[in-house]
Amino acid sequence: MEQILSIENLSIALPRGADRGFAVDGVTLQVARGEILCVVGESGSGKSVLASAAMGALAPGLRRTGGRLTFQGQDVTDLPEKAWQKIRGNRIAMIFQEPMAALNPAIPVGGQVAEVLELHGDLDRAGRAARVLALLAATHLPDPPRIAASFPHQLSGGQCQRVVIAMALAMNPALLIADEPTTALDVTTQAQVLRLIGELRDNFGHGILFITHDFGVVAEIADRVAVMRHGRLVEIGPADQVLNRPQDPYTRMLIDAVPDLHRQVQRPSRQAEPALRIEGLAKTYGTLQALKPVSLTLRRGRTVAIVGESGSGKSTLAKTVIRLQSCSAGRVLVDGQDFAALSGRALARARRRIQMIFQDPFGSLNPRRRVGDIVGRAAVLAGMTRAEARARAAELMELVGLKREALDRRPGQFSGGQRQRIGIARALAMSPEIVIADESVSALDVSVQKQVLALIDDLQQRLGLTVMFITHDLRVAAQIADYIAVMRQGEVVEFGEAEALLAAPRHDYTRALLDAAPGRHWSPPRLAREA
Amino acid sequence: MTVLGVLRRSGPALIGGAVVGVWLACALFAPLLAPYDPLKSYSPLISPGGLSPDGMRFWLGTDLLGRDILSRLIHGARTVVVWAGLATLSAYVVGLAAGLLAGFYRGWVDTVLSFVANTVLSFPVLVLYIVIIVSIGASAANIVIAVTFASAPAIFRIVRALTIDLRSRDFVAAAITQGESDWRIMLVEILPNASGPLVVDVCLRLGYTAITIGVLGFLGLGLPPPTPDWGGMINDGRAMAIAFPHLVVFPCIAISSLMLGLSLLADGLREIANAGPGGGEG
Amino acid sequence: MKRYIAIKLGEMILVMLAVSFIVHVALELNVGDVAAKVLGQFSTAAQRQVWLKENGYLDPFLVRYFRWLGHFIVGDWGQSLRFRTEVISLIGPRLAATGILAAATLLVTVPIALLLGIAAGVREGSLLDRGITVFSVLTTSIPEFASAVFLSAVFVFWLGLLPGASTMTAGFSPAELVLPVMVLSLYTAGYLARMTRSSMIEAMASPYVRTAMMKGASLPRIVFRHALRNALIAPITVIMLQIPWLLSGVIVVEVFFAYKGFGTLLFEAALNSDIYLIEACAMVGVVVVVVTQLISDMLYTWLNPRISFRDVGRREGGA
Amino acid sequence: MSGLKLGRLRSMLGGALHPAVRPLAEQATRGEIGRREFLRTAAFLGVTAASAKAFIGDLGLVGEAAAQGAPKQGGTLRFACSVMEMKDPALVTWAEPSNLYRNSLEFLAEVDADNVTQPYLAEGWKPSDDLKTWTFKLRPGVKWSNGDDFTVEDVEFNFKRWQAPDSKSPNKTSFAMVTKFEKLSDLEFRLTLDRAVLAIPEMLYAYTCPILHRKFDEMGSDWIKNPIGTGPFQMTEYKVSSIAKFKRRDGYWGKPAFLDEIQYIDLGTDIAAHVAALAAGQVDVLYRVTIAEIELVEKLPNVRLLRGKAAQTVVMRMQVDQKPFDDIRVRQAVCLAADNQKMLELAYRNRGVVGENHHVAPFQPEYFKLPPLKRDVAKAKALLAEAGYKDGIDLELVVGNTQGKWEQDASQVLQQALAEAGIRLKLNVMPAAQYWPIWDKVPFGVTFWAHRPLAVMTLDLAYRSGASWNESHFSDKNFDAALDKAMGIVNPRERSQAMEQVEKILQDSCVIVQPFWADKFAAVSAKVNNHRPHPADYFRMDRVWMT
Repeated sequence: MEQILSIENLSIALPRGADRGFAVDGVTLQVARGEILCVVGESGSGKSVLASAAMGALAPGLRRTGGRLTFQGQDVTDLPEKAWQKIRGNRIAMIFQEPMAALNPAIPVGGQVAEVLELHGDLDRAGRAARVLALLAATHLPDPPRIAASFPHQLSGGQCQRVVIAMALAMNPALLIADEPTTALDVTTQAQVLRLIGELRDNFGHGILFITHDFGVVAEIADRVAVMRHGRLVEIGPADQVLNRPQDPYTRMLIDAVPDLHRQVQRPSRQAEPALRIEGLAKTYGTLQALKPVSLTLRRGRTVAIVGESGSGKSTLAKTVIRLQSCSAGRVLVDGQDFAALSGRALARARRRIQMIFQDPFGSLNPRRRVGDIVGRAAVLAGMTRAEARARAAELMELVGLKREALDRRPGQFSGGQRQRIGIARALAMSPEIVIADESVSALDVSVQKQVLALIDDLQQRLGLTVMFITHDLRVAAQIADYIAVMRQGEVVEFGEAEALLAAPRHDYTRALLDAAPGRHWSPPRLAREA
Repeated sequence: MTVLGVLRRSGPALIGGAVVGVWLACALFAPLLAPYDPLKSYSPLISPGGLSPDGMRFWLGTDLLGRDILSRLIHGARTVVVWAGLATLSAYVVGLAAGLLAGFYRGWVDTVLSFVANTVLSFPVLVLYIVIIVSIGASAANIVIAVTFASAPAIFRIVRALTIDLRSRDFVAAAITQGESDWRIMLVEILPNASGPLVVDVCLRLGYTAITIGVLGFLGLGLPPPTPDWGGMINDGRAMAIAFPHLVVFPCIAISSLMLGLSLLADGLREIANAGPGGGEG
Repeated sequence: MKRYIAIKLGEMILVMLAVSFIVHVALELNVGDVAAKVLGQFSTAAQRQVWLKENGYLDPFLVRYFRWLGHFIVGDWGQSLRFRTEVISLIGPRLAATGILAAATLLVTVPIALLLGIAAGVREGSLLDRGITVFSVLTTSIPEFASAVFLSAVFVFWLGLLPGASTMTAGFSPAELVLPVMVLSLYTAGYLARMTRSSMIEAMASPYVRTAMMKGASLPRIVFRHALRNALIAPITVIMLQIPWLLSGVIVVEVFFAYKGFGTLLFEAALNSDIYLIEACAMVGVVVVVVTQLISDMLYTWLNPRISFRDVGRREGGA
Repeated sequence: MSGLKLGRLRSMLGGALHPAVRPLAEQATRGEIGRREFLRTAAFLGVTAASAKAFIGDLGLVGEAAAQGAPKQGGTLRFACSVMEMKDPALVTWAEPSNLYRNSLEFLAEVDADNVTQPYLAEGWKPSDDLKTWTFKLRPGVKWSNGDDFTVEDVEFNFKRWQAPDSKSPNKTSFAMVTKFEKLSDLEFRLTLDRAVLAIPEMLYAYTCPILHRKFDEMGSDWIKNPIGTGPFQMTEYKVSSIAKFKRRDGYWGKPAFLDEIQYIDLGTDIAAHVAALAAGQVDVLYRVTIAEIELVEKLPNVRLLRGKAAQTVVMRMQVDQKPFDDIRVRQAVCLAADNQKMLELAYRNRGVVGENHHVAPFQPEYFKLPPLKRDVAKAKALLAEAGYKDGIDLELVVGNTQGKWEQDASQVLQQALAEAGIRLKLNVMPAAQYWPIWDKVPFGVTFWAHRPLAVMTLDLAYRSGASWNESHFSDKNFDAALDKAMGIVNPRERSQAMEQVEKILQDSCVIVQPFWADKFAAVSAKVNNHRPHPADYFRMDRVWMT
C-alpha cells in the first residue's frame, strides 16, 4: 500500500511552564492512500498538535525537537514556509472542527473555495467559478450557485462543513487531515458528513488522518485506529482489533467507558408515584414557539432522558421547568403545588426542591469563589451557621467522591470531571427531590463521563432522586434513563420506556436519530478493568 | 497570587506597574520625597539644575512664583491620585450600580437606564463639563461631579454588557435555582467576575481623567490654586513655555509617563487575562 | 432598515428633549447672571431686574422651557446674548469651519493610524509592535494643550513656517489649518492605531485566518484579504464615533489657535451662560452624535455581513 | 521726581503764557508737581500742548519716542483685538470695543498717551472758580460722516440720553452731579454741577462717552447698522468675534489719517494665540501683552515691546460689612501680613510700582507720599487673636483673572504671606466671564482697576459712600469730606497736600490690599510706527503709520 504520510518518532516540545514537557512524544505512524486513520484520544492527548505538525504549521510556542516527516516520499521535516505554502491546501488539506468559525465571515463562501484554486491552480476566473460549483455539488450541497454566493452566517453548520470539505478537496489533495470535523454538528448532520468523508475516500482514494475523541465515530469510519495519551501513541492497529480486542490497558479503559446503545443492564421495577408533572408547558419568544405545549410526568426515583438535536427545545424545557425563565402557559406540579405559579418568598422556598446540574463544568462554577463557599452556601441559606455549613459541605464532598481539602480551593484548580462533581454536590446541597441534568456529561472526556454517570446513578439510588436528564447523546440516554422522551421543534414526539423505545422506535424521527448514531452497530466490549 | 506575581507574567504590565508604582509612592510619601515645600516661593524662574541666589539647588528649576518644580511634581502626583482617583471611583460607583441593575433585570429598568446613559453620551463631553462646572462653579468636588456625570454612562455600558453576558452563565443560574437574593447574585456572583475588563478600564480611565482635569484647567475651570496639579502646571506655564520650556516640559513628562504606565499596565493586564486559565484569578 | 432609521430618529428626538431640559436646568442655577452679562458688570440691580422681567426671565421655569421649545421647533432659536444676533445664523458657518477641521484631521489621521495599527497588529509582541504601541500611547497621553504649545514653539516661533493663529478672517487658508490638524491628529492617530492594532491581533488569531493559512496563503495575502476587512470593522465604526468627539473635543485646539469653529462657539456660549446658544449647540451636537452613530451602524452592517439592522439596534458598546 | 530745566520750559512755552502758568511751571521745576500734571494743568488753562511732544522722552514713557522719519501714507494695519457686540456705544462694558468705534466716534476731550488732556470735539473749556460751572466751546466745521453738521444739539442729545431715567449707561451715575445742560449757542454749552468736580474733561473721555449723532435713537439705536461718526475712519465691516474693518474717510475735520484701512481681528481669549499671530506676521499690533508673554515678546525678531506706566492695579478688597471683614482687626491683620513687594516681584516680575493700599499712584498728580507700609506678621497674629481667631482664620478670595493669570499669581503670593500669620486663604479661581457678574458681590475678591487720569476719579467711584462701583461697601464720612475737599482744589500742590488725609483714611481702614501698580505692555511689529501704549488702552489710530 502506498504510504502518503509517514511520521517517524516525532516529538514536539511544549513551552516552558506547561504541565508536561512534550505535546507529542516520539510518535510514529503512517497514513496510506485510500485509508482513514483515526487518531483517538482524550483532551490534552496531543492529537491536534499532531495534526498541525502534519501541516507544517505549529502554533507559536511549540517546536519540533525530533523526528521526521515524510510526505509522498519527500522529506518535509525542515521545509521552509514558502515551500509549505505550496503544499498546504494543494497536496494536504484540512477540515476543521468549527466549520462556521473556520470560514471568513466577510467573504462569500464561493470566493473562499475559489481562493484555493487561485492559490494553487492555473484556472482562469470562469474556470474557477465552474470548479467551485462542481465541488459544492460534489459535497451534496443543494443549489450550488446560491450557496456559493452566501456568507457563512447564512448557512447551517452542516452546510458550512461541506463548504470546508469542498475547499479541502479543491486541489484533490493526497492527504486530508480532519480535526474533529463533526464534533460541533448535530447527530443527523454528523452522519451525513461522515458518510461524505467515507465516500470521498472510496471515490478519490485520499489518505485521511481523522482526529476524534468519539469512539462511535471511530467505529463508524475508521480503517485503522491510533490511540494517544499524554502525547504518546499507546496503541495502533486495524479498527476491528483496537475496538473489539484492545491490548493496551488505557485503550481498554477508554473503550470500557463508552456507553452502549444496546443496554445490557436491567433496571429495577419502574412503578412509582409521580414526583413532577408537567402539564401543557409552553414558551414563546415573540413569534417563535420554542416550546409547544409539553406534558410529561416524572416518577419518583426514576430518570427521564430528554433527547433531541440542538434547537429541539429540550434546554428550554429544562429552564422553564426550573423557573430560570418564565413559561407562557402550562403548569409544573410538584406534589400538587404549581411551581410555575409561585413568586417571591414562596418561590425562593420551593426552589430547593428542584435543582440543576449544568452542562459546562467550566461555566457553572463561579471562578472567584472557593468550593467550600459554593457548596456550603445552600446550608447557609437554610439557616445553618458557618461551621455547620462547612461540615455539610465536607459531607457532600465525600458523597461525590472528592476530598475535603477541596473546599479551600477555587474551581480553576480542578479538572473538568472534578468540577462536575462539585456541581453535583452543589445541587445536592439543597436536598432536592428532583434534579435536572442539562447535558451534564457532554463536555467531559469519555472516561470521566462514565464516572460521572455512575455517580449520578449511584446518588439516585441512595437518595431516591427523580432525575430529568437532558442529552443529545443517545448512548448516554441509553445508559442512564428509565424513560426517554424524544423532542423535535419544541415538541415531544415520542415518549416511552428506554429499552422499548431504543429497540423499537415508533416515530420516524426517533428512527432517524437512531440510524444516525455513529457506530450504532458496534457494542463496546465489556472488559475487565485493568488500568 | 500576589500583585507582583501577576505582573511578572507580562513585560508591559511590569513596566507599567513600575511607573505607576513610582507615582503612587510619590503620592503616598510626597512630603518625604519632595526636596522643598511645593507651595513656597524661593526664587523665580531658575533653570533646571540651577542655584538660587542663596545657594539652593533646584533640579528641575523653579516656576514663575519661585516654587520648586520637582517638589510640585511629586506633590502633584498626590493631587492626581486623589482627585482623578476620586472622580474615577465615584463614576464607577454610579456606573456599576446602574450597569448591574440594567444588565441583571433588563426590561424597563434597562430601557430607562440605557436611555439616560445614551442621553448623556449624546452630549458632547467637554460641553457637558463646561456646562456643569459653569453652572455649579469650579472646585475639586465639582470636578468629581462633572467627571462622574460624564464617565458614568460609559462605565454603565461596559458593566451592563458584562452583566448581560455573566447573567447567562450557569453559575448565576445555579445561584438563582438556589433561591439567592438578586442583590447577592449581582454583588457576589456577577461583579467579581466582571472585574477583569473593569480593571483594565480603570487604568485607562484614570489616565484620561487626569488629562481631563488638565483640560478643564486650560479652559479656566481647573483645580483651585495653589494645589499642585500637573495639568494646571502645564497650563500655568503654557504662555511662558517658549521662553521657559522647563515650566511645561517636566509636568508633561510626568503626565505622559503616568498615562504611559497606566496604558501599559492595562495592556499587560489584558494580555495576562487572555493568556488563559489562572489568569482569571488574583 | 427604514424601520431602524425611524427608531433611531425617534430616539434622537427623545434625547434632544432630555438634553435640552438638562441644559435648561443646569443654566437655571445662574439665570440671574444673564442680565448682568447683557447689561454689563456695572449695571445696577434695578436695571437688571427690569431687563429680566422684560425678557421673560422671571416667568416660572417650565413656562420658559416650553416657550423655548415651542419656538425652537418652528425654527426660532432665539437671540444669542453674547453675539446679539439670531442663534440660527451663527451655528452654520461655525459648524462648517469645524467640519473642515474634522475632515482634514480624519484625512491625515486615518491612513496613518490604520497603517501603524496593521503593522503593529500583524506581529503582536514584535519590536515594531512595541515601538508603535509606545508611540501611540505617548501621543495619546500628551494633553492637547501641551502638544499645541510644543508644536507652535517649533513651527511658529522657531522655524517660522506656520501661522500661529487660525482665525481664517482673511478667508480660507490651508496653512492656518496645519497646526490645529497636527495637534488633533497626534492624539487621534494614536488612539485609532491602538484600536486597529487590537482588532488586527484578534483577527489574526481567528480560526478563519488559520483556515487561510492552511490553504497555503502567504502572510500578506492573509493580512490583506482575510484579516483586514474583519479587523477594520471596529476602527471604522470608531472613526465615525470620533466625529462627535472632534466636534466638541476640538474646543481646546480651537481656543488655542483662535479657530472660529463650533468648539469656540460652544465655549464662549457656555462661559457667558448664553442660554439659547448653548441649547442650540447642544441640539446640533446631539444631531451630529446620533447621525454619526447611524452612519457608523450602517458602515458596520456594510462591513460585517453577519449583522442585520435588527441586531445593530441592539448592539452594545461602541467606543 | 526730578525737575524740569526751567530754561527749556521757557523756550518751549514761549512768551505768551497764561498768568497761572508761570507759578505752575515753577512748581514743576522745583519738583513739587509732576511733569505730566504740569502739562495737564497747562492744557486745562488753555495752553495747547502741541509743542509738549518734545517732552515725551522725559516723561517716563518708554516706547515710541518722537516720530521716526517722515510718516508714510497708506497701508492696512491689522490689530489683534476682540470684536465684541457694540450696538450702543454708550453701553459698552469694555475698553476693547471703544477702540473700534474710536476710529469713527469722537469725544469732547481727549486724554492722550501722556495722560495729558487735550481739546477734541470741544475746542476748549473753562471751569468757574468753584469748579461747579463748566463752559465748553465746540470745534466749528466738524461734519458727521452723513454730511450733517456737528452742533451742540448732538452733545445735548448724548447728555440727555446718559441721564434719562431708564438709562442703562454707567454715565448716568458718573454724571449724576450735572444738574443742568444749557445751550449757549450752536457751538457752546454750559454744565451746572451740584458739587465741585475737577475732572469733567477727563470724565468725558471715558469709553462710554463717545458723541453719537443726535438722530441715533431715531435711526434704531444700532451703531453697527448706522455707523455715523465724526472721526477719520468709516466702519465697513463688523462681524462679532471675528473681524471689523475701518476705512479712512474723506472730509474729516482734522488731519487725515495715514492708514488706508484698519482691521480688527478677534483672536479669542487666549493671549498665547495673539503672540503667536504676531510672531507669524498675521497681525501688526497686539491690543495687550500680559506679563506672562513679556520674555517671549522681547525675544521675537521684528517685534517691539512697548511699555508704559499706568495707574492700573489690582486690589484685593474686603467688604467691610461682611463677616469677618466687618471687624477692622481682621482687615488690619490681612493688610499687615500681606507682602506687597513680594507680590510685585513674583507675580509681576518687578515691572511696576509697589502699592500702598490707598489706590493713589505715585505718578498720579495728586499723590501724597505717606510713610512706607511695614509688614508685621506678629502684629497681624496678635490682632487676629484679639478679634477672636486664636487658631487663625479661613478666608476665601475670589479671583477672576480678568486681566491674566498674574492676578491669580499675586493671590497665591498673598496666600503664602497670609499663611505666616495663620490666615488660611482659599483661592476660588473662576473664568473672567463667570467672575464679572459677581465682581462686586463677593466678600473678598480681586478686582482689576483700570487707569484713570486722576486718582480722585477712582476714589470717587470706588470708595465714596454709596458710590456706584463701591465694591467694598466702604463708607466713611470723614473720607467723603476729605475727598470732596481735595476734588475742589485746582492747584496741584495744594490738592496733593489735601490728599494726605484721603490716602491715610483709606490706608488705615484697611479696605484693600493693593499689591502694585502694573506696568502696561503692548507689542507691535517693527513695521508699525507711532503707536503708543495708552495708560487706559485708548488707542487713536489716525497718527499711526506703516513702513
